Amino acid sequence: MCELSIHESGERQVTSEPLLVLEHVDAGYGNIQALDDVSLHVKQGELVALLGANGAGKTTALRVISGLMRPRKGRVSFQGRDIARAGVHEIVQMGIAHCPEGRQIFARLTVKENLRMGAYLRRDPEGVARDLEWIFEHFPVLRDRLSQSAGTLSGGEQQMLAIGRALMSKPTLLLLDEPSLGLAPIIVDRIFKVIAQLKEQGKTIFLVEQNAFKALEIADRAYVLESGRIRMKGRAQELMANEDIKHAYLGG
Amino acid sequence: MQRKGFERVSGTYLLQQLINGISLGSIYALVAIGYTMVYGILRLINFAHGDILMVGAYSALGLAMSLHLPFWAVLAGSMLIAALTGVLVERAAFRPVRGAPEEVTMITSLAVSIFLENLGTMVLSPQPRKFLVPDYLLVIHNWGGLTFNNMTILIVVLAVGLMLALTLFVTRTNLGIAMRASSENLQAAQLMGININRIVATAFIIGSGLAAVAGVMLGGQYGRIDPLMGFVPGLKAFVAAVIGGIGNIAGAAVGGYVLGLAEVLLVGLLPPSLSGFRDAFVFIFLILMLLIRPVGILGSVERGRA
Amino acid sequence: GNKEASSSSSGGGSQGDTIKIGALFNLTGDQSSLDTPALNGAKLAVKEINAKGGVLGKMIELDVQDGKTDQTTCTNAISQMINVDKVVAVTGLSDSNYALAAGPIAQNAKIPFLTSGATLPTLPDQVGDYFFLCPFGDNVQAYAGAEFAYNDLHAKKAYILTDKAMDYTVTLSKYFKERFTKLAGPDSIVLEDSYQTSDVDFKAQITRLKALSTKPDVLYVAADPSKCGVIAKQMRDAGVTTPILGGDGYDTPLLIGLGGKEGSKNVYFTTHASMDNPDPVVQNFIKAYQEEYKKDPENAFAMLGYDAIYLLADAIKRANSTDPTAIRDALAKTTDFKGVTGSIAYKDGQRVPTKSVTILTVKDGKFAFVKEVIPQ
Amino acid sequence: MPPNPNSILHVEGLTKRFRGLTALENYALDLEPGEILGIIGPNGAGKTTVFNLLTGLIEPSAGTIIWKDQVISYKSPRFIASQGIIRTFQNIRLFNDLTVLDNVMIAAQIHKRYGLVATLLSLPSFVQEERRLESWCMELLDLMGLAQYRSRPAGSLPYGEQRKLEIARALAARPELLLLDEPAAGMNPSESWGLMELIRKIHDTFNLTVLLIEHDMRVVMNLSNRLQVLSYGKIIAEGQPQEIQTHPQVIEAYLGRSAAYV
Amino acid sequence: MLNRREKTCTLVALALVIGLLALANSFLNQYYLRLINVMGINIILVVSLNFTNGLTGVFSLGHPGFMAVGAYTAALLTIPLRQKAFILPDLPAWLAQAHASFPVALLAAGTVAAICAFLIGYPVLRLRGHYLALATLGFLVIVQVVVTNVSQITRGARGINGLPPETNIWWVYGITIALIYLSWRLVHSAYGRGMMAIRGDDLAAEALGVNLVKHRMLAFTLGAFFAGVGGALWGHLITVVSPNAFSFAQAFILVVMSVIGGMGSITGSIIGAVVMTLIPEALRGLEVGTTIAGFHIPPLYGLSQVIYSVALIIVLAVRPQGIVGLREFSMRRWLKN
Ligand SMILES: Nc1ncnc2c1ncn2[C@@H]1O[C@H](COP(=O)(O)OP(=O)(O)OP(=O)(O)O)[C@@H](O)[C@H]1O
Ligand SMILES: Nc1ncnc2c1ncn2[C@@H]1O[C@H](COP(=O)(O)OP(=O)(O)OP(=O)(O)O)[C@@H](O)[C@H]1O
Ligand SMILES: [Mg+2]
Ligand SMILES: [Mg+2]
Repeated sequence: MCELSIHESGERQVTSEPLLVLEHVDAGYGNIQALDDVSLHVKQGELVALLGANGAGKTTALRVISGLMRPRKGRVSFQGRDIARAGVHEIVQMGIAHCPEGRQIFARLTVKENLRMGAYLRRDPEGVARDLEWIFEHFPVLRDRLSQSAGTLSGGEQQMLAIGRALMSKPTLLLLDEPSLGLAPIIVDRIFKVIAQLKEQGKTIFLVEQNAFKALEIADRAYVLESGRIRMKGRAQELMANEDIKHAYLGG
Repeated sequence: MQRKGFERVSGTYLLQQLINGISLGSIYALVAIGYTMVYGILRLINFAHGDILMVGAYSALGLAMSLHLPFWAVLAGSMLIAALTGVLVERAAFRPVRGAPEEVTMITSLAVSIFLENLGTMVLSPQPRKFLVPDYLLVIHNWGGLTFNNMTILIVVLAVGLMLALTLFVTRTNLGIAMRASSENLQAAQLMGININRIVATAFIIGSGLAAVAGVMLGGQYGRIDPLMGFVPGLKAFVAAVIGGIGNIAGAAVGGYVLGLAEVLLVGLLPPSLSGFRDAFVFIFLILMLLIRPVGILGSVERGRA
Repeated sequence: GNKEASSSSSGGGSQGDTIKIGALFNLTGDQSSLDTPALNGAKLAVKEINAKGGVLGKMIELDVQDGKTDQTTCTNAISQMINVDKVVAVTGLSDSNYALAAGPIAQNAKIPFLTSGATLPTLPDQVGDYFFLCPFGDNVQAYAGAEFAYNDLHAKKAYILTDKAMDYTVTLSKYFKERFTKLAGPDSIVLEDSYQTSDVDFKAQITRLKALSTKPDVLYVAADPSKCGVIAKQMRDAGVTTPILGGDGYDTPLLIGLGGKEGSKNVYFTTHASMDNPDPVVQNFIKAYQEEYKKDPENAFAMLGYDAIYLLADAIKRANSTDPTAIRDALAKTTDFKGVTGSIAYKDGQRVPTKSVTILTVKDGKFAFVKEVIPQ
Repeated sequence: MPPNPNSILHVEGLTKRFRGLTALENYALDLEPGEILGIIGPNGAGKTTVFNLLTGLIEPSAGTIIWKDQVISYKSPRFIASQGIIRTFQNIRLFNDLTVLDNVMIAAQIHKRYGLVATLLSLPSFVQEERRLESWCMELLDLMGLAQYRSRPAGSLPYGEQRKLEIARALAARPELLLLDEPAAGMNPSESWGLMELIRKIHDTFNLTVLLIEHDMRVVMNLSNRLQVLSYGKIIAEGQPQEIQTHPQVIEAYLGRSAAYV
Repeated sequence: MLNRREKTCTLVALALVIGLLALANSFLNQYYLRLINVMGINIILVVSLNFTNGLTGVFSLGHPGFMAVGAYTAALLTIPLRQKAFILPDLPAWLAQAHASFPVALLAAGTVAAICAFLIGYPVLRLRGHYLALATLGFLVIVQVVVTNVSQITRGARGINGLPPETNIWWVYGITIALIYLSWRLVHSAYGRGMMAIRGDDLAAEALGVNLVKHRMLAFTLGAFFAGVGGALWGHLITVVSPNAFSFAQAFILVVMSVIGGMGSITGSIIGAVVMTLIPEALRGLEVGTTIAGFHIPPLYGLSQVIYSVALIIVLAVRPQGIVGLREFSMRRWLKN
């Protein structure tokens, strides 16, 4: 298995430096308050999960981070720089890749062009080629459909493409919004395996997931969002053992 | 017995009409491409596109009269000014309504069109101006009864050339693919690090540039330009772009040629007593075509997957 | 405001020291290239008249409204002039479609309407006894054209090209055909073809013209100013050298020099006046216009707008009253008003003037006088 | 194959090709009244295509669909809906601008009993029928726990509630056969558990026959009487949930390791 | 459904409107009356356009085509027979003899327009989005071409003039109120909801048993009926009908009114029509009144359109959903305050 060129060391190291910090963030749509005084952080090399029921505001949190939405209040900083007012493309340039909810692949572009767009900002063809190989190895179906237009892929194939596309930008921080949504169990497994692997290789990941059990299995830490507020936070294993969590999110 | 005006529907006659249709179609195609490109990215039915064409034509006239530049420089200069106007208009009028429903952006474009036309009338006077192209463009060729001038050749060559260049651009270059990506999903494109404003500006630059070319060609064909000259070509561009499959660049070109040929051939082939009904026949033909292909000639099915 | 209903013509808008005349022109939209010069002419006339002390000791005030090339706006505007601004007479418009919408409102209010530029000869009959034409009717100029083609160009066969969507062009062609077939015989029209106002390209029609087996000796192309030059140019570009004949729509500098040196060769048209006419009325007008607007009169409509105001002023003077009905009656009795566009007389209760028609051609990049005719 | 005498839906030889791709090949199905049949299979196997074909949204390349002795292949979606076959969509397709109640009313009015004249004149028949429809729709919203949203635009509901609204809307059309396309997608395990019970409840209450596409194994295995497994457009296995769970081909193509976690 | 209090209020409001119209009719001068009539006709046109463009999401540019059909139909029925024989000598005998009172002519105008809509709607309404818009634009062009060329019936480009000036406040506002009532009824019924469902997602609507063709046809034909009536009213206000009045530009004026008010809302349509009738008319005064107190500001014709367009751009940027958006005026909400 070849290595992803995205990470520099290949050794996983969680630093104490927070890479991403949200402080007292409020955000919403019209008169719906989707995030209410949310503070959280992700450290370099960590895999942090954000859990929560439908409509808790998880997607909104990711949208605020990647600049798709402006917070009404509060601070969002990445590598120490305030990004709450930066443009989306500037944020991407700083090293945040957002794999959005509902895939959002470019349906009329081919699979290959979709992946090429993932690497839009990159100027290292060799690195790009290497990462492409890595992606094909993990999602072989994409190689088979390289010149097919992405819109004709099935839901699961599209999800793989979306993740692959996000990885192509060689991000410092990867935001994943429900990557297992609508996927066959075998693919869900594969995707979680890939996420775990990315984590092992030192990638920093902020994962939004409904599949709380699986997410907690691979995460270092997690936050639980409820109606736009952080209800709980802590180490993944601790949360997994928590009775409330078990009851509310693990169906136990 | 043959009817009047129909005495010689000969091969030459048909061929000549075909040439006429292609030359008219080339102009429509040029306008339609710019039009469809902006549509593709912003879902913006830009009825001000025709007025950009007018700006291009007046810039060319201004450049030719004040600076006495050679024709190619005039053409390039007018493309530049039109592109600048396009970008300005986008910034001032279209960006604030980006993401609004299509009817709203369309009305905005209509407002821009009213603005440009009336500003043009106020500043440039409603009087048409003479628009002359160099004599070498007017040299007439006569090949076995077929007549056409250098202008016709230039129009066709420019239209086809620019179209090919554009096709290469949107399929081969990063910026071009980014453009198509943006045309599909602005939000996802932003997440790729694509600077949407730059993409939109590029679309307006290219679209407006092409419109300027069409404006100069139209002026040359026509010998005159006026502040309202853009309205009709703008409308035809809409028709051509839709017929070809709205948002599809190759489709716009095809639509332009289909429209041009349909107009000319219908006049050429209908008996003169019916040629007044030409536009009705053109539209009946276009509607029939849509009934057979409800998404335009090269359009892809818009219906999302269930 | 004054809430009096408008149907009474009493009083009128000549409160105090001004006489208000409505000037309804389509200053924006498709018609603006005709109506703007017409308004310029009208304003020039008002300025001159006022400089000389006005009429009946009162200044003329022009109540200018833009009809925006839209029938609803035209009717709104004229209604405003009459009911709110209280004008005593109205002038303006160069197209009968708009005159037909605005005219009846003046007619109902019994305010005289003298159109400066609409040439449909049946207009006064269609609107009513308060409606007058300042220019000749299209029948007159089309007849003159047909006679000129037959007698002077020695044409035996004619080709007619018409914009079907414009009543001006349709009317011209209709009357041309009427007279020409009378002169040259029922089979003398080789082809009647048409185009659309929105067309930019006439090659299809030209190709068909060239394919005709019987060649015409004259091409009667009924076109408005925006199209005549283009059609002439495209015909010449395609190698058609047959004489082209047209109406007063050709009276625009745009006709000249199109399509290279050869373009406007052999083009003739009927119009209201010639700028070469040494008559001091004409020459003074041109000089005054140049001084006022720093350019030549754009087209014949400038002269017509100018004449219309003088004609109204003349009627007011003769009526010795600003009562609209009195003005109308005086206007109807005009027998010999000398204007830039010829002398105007309304004979036998007609409200279309009998006027001479000027025929011009293009020579050395300039309009050249050919002859002046009064058609039979 | 002779149609099963008990079956209300009989499908035979159903095939769909998209340009070069065969999305579904020779698909067959016999459904008995009251059954809950689960369809599972890898992404792109052709499951949604089955639904699209059954509801007339796309036309089959070959094959027949018989619903209660009536051939419905090539019929319009509207006709099929009027025969009692109603679906939900994998990618939620609500009328986002309209209120929650209106969304449900639209489906309910398939059975309305007043005409244009009664509407325009507001005749008693119209007024009464409107009241009847509205109270029926409110009952459904109550059942699905959506009553509190009745006058909110559907688009402003959280994702999970939108999914429930889709089901409520489908129920309002009084289906006999309900097609659910991944109803639990995007729900966390405890939410999907709740949804599962809800589906069972409506199945019992309204006497429904259900076709269920779902990737959440807990939900399918618990709800379905019978399972079909599709892969690359073909049925690779069919049977009781327990059999399927241990079917080697299914594990290889679809379930993977997580079969164990159910 | 309205409760008793709301019903009373509606009746009071109606009486108030009628009273105001009566006052206007006897005290205002012809100019203002004309404006009020134009405004009412525009309300009819925009509210009827709202059936397709607003409620059903069928973007039609063909409205002026139906206006033309209605205007010509009514004109051919109302002009005095002698005048008709004079200006249209080549009419077929049955048409030459046909004569009708104004209300019958209005009904005929709407009916003929509706029949046209039915005939072309059948094939064309299967199209979607821009393709449908293009087809309806095509219809408009076809109507214009036919009207221009079939001159034995229409007098071609010259137009038919001398229509009896029958249009008055009572006809205009009687029909306006009837139309608003009908729309309101329709919106709050299965038909209206079906239309709005199609606007939202036609595929989902179909899968729920909503009859696409029927609802679109209903919206299209009903809209055309009132467009025809509106066209006839307009013709008998201006007293001349000619092909160039029913143009593409007219289609756009109507669409602007509908978008500015709020597409999909009856209230919005009314507000849009009122605002967009009055503003250009008010602005028209601006460019003319240029000699104030001896100061000579050169008149700038076109300025009013420039201001108008800039204002339009600003309004849309600030309120892209239009003045009222999708909302409707609600008696209930209003009574609460
Ligand atoms: N475009 C929108 N307009 C209005 N409200 C919205 C919009 N998008 C989301 N909301 C509301 O904001 C709140 C948070 O939504 P968000 O999508 O962030 O939730 P989520 O946690 O991602 O839920 P899910 O698990 O369903 O994806 C919800 O109440 C939702 O209804
Ligand atoms: N309109 C279409 N055009 C071309 N190919 C299509 C179309 N619709 C579906 N396909 C293809 O058909 C195959 C089956 O698709 P389908 O949507 O039925 O899969 P599915 O089983 O529902 O998958 P998932 O579980 O991911 O939703 C896929 O490979 C898809 O790419
Ligand atoms: Mg979410
Ligand atoms: Mg599916």
